[in-house]
Amino acid sequence: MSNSSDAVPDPILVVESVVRRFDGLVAVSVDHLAVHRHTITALIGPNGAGKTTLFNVLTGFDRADAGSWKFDGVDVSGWPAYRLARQGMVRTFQLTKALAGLTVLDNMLLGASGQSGERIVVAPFRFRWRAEERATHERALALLDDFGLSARQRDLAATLSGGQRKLLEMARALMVEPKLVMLDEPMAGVNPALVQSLLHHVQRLRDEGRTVVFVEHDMDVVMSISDRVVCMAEGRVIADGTPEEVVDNQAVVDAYLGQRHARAR
Amino acid sequence: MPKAGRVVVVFGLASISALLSGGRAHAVTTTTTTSTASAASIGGMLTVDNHPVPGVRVTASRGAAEVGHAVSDRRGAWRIGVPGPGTYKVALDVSTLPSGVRAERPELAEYRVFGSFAQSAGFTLSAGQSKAPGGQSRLDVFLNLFVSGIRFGLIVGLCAVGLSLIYGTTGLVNFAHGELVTFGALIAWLVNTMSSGPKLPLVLAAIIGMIATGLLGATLELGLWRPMVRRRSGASGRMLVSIGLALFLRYIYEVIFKGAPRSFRQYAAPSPVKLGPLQSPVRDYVIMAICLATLLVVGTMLRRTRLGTAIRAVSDERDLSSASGINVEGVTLLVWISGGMLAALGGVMLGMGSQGVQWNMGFRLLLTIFAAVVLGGLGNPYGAMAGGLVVGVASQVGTYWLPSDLQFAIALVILILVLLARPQGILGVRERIG
Amino acid sequence: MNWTGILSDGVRAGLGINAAIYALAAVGLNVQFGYAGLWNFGQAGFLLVGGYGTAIAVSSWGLWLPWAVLVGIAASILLGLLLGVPTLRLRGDYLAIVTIAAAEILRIVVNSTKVQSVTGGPQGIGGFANWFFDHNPIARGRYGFGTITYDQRQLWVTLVTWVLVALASVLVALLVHSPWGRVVRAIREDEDAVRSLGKNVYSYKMQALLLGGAIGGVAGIMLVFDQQFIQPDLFQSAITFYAFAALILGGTARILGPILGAIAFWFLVEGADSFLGNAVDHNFLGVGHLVDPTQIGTFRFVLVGLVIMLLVIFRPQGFLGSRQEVMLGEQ
Amino acid sequence: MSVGNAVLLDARDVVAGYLPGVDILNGCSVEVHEGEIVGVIGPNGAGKSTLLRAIFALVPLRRGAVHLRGDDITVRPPHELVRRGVGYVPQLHNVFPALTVEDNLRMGCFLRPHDFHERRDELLGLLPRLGERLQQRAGSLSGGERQMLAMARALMMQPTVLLLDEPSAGLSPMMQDDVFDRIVSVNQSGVSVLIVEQNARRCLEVAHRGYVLDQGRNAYTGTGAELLDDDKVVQLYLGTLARAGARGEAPGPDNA
Repeated sequence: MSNSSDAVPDPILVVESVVRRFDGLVAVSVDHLAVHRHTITALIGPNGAGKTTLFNVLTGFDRADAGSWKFDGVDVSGWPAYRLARQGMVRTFQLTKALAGLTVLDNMLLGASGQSGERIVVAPFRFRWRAEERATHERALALLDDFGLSARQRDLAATLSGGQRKLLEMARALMVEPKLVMLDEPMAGVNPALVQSLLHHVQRLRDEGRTVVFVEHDMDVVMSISDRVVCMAEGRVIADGTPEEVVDNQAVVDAYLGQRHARAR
Repeated sequence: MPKAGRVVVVFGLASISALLSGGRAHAVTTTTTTSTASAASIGGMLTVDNHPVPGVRVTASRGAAEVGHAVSDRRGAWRIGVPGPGTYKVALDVSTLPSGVRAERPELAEYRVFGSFAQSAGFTLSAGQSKAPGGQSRLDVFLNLFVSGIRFGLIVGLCAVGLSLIYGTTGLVNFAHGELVTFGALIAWLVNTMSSGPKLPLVLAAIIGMIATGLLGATLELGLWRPMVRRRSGASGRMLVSIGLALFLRYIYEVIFKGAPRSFRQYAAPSPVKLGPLQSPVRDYVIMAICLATLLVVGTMLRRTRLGTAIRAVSDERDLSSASGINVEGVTLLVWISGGMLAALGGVMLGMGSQGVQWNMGFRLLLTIFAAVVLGGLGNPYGAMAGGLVVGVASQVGTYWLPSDLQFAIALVILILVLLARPQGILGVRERIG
Repeated sequence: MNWTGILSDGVRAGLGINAAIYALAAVGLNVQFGYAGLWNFGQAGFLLVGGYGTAIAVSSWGLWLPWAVLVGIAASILLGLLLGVPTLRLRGDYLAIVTIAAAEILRIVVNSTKVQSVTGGPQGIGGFANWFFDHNPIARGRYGFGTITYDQRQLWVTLVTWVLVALASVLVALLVHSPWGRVVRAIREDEDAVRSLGKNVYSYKMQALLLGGAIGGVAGIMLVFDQQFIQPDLFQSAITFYAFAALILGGTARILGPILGAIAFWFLVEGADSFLGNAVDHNFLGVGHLVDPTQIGTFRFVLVGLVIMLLVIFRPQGFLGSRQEVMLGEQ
Repeated sequence: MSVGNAVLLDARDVVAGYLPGVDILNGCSVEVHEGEIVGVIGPNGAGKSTLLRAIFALVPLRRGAVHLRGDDITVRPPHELVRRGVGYVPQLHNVFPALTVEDNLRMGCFLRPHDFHERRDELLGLLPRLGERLQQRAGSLSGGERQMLAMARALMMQPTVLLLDEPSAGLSPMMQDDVFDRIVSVNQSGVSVLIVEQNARRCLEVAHRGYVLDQGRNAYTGTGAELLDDDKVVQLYLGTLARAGARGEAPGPDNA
């Protein structure tokens, strides 16, 4: 938390007037949103507020009907998902997408970008990519170790528990060496005992110099790790500020938190 | 633009499609087996502007020796069994051609037969001065094609609704649906014409065919699909099983009913009635009326009745339907029964047309049915009806410009084009992502 | 009953040219379906354009046969592009239906009287592979062991095809055990996850489709070489289904799966044919009264259908696959 | 609402799973007494949802038995359980999205169409918000409203016991409160409830009794309050984050 307060506002992601409609229904209509470098931003809001849709649009998994967004100074509006990921903007999914039929290690190795062995013309010639693969392997093992999964590296991802899959997904995303990590409900379906370990990893991402945006419903989690909170409702941003500012915001209480969770002033 | 009505083309079996010879001709065994049997044959279909040319004698000979001959039947079909692979001379007996019809090349001097299966040989004829019956204007030709397209489309629609309902309620892409179509027509034909049988009138025979096919559908559901679903087999596994089942049934039909097409005792060769520019036998209008009425009844039942609601609910959310007290397995069984009955009706209607009843008639129709179902949006029964009409009309009307041996290709090209423009089908709804 | 005859008929077919051609077609399908999860139900179409590409290049353009073979392979790659560009972004069912539709369209079109001058229509084209047989290094005679023998012509085309099967399998093995294979297998599991990791999923699916299609094209070329003849009826959609049957029989996503599967498939089919022929001739168990000898060819398809059904129901993983993996894929 | 002692629903030594040879439930048992709210919590993958699906016969039992008021209902199909008074609300896919709210309620009354109007009006009294949206397509409802509709649909048949699969999953704090309030009021109207929840703390707060499931077996059993106070349960299954509460005290690497 400490290093965020003195950081100069330096947006890594700037969203301008992004609109997404479904059958005439406006799912997302965000006029302006900036995510600052080296911070953890929580995205909260009721169901159907458009959080996941906004995620999908920004990461190239859905198209916008209007608007533009810049990532790290580059206009990336409408880029396909894989290019955005290569650019350093990596996401995870609400329902984990651990690749169940691959081993844990293969899941990790898959994450590394720019592998020459992934090109079909190079792939048959093992000597061309063996050294590179070894380096990737080491990096993957180190990360698995970090996330407490190294004992499971040879197992199929299908055999992991839900929480472990979330950990694997996050570790795999780090193999891409992202600048910005977008986590869609990283704690959903995770055993409470594992939540702390996950939170610790999220904080470490920021401490390593990355930027994190995450969607979350558990206000305890939101309050404990975010530097900034953005609240969406009916496709719009209704509040944007420090966690304290946002939970005190009457609109947020009305639309999302309910009276029980409003902080006593 | 071809000179419609002037150039008369007679196709080989290959005409409506080489699909006719089914999967038989898949590959050739060059190694000689100890088996002495041979199922090699040469065949074809003689038609004039889609009108059959019966009574033409065709001979096949090797060297100087004639190995077999055949006379084209009511539908213009002929088939000669030959001793085995080799080069034959296949020739039309020009003197047996109807007056005015000329063969461009009455002799195929070096026709190669390679392997033990049915093979097609084509003869191209011209009709000299005489036009196709009637002497129609271009507009008339077009209109007649359009009407026959509607008839064909309604039949495809009947078959497609069943396939679509089955897909909706069970998630199965049923490659054996064509065999249900064939089964209905074959049973009806048996009851209608078998010499030792009851020789019931076609209406009754059709009903019996439908009931029998409904029972076949029920048997398949109870004996095959339900146990597979209970063992949690996925959709892809069941799809592959349906491919195996299709082969199994289709070739059993061939064993029992042999290759040649057959026709029902009634309504086989009616004479056309002139109705303005339209020239179709009354039979065709009756077929259209029956199909349309059936589709309307099915559509209304799906909308209005409790059973229809249940079917739609199961297609929508299977587990939730059972949680609402719907007997999901019971509904699935009913869908198989009614899907089978609709397919059988389609089969009988198809069998009344010029191609007759044949062991692989349903298989030949299968891709067209698929095209209809996909066009309408997978699993949407109303879409399947609409898709059937579109495919049927397009493939018939398309022959106005293109040779009619491309008829099936037209339906499939339309399918691909529509998928490009509108992947969710004509009536499908685009799914929300995320 | 001539049991050794039946057995040797089965073995001869299992090692013969058809098994080799189907093995090749199934290796292609294994890349597409087994590893990348693409439902190509139009493998027959890839065989067709491979075969016709080669035959037409020789008969109409007078190309030297080796160049014509390249034309055939290029044609199957082109077909892959045409099918892949519109459908690979859609759900899997659509690829299945479009590929089978395309294969049928192609067969109807080459059969059409409109293009008879090029494709020969129903009569087909013959005699384009003379160069291949002129270069047969094997001296005249019969080769083999016991009752299982091939003449020099059969042996030549069969050997070449099996060598191609081996080459294709080695290539596929190298590929799937590389990072490329990892990406492709991951796509079979979940495209979105792979996309989120910066891989161009569309491009990988296309590569798998084209590679499998090219291998299918080679299978088509060997099929028409063996015949020295090409005709639309050779490319029935049944080819695709039998290649699938061979693949499942052997085990999907296994390097040796398609090869073992094709051998077993043809052993079964021809063995059963021969058994029936024998049974009819000797009136074994009264079969002679039941089966019309002209229909033995038909019975093989009844058998194939039954084998496919029983396999998928009771042993979906084939000889080599893992049951759990198959069940996982179905979830 | 008084909690009786009569056992209403009873699942004993249940073994079940999807993949051949892989059991997800390894002999776990659950009882629901008349008038009770029973919560089942446990880590992800413990088999909570599978337990509900097994009770409702959507997953075949490999061993064990399920009784309803003493009758063996182990092999009865789901639609018959509905007839006998078991209501089930799945976690996902819990409404018919293409149908209107009213038609969804009508589906809930599929077995007794004549009671539809009466039951609908009664339930709209309990869940007034749905009344404003009767003609809206269920697919366009928000998450909370959807959950309400899903419960209402299951209540149309006047079940004696309601099985709820993660009713608060993915809902905002406000909606979660709302849903749990409704569960309590449904219970007070005389319906026993069996809830499977990820949100363990919230669930145990409203439950009379709770079960902790781990790897398909019963790990702990007790009243809701007992479990909430049990240190072992808190540490293993409830997490300490909420207690640590305030920001700045966020756990560091040592206690992770």
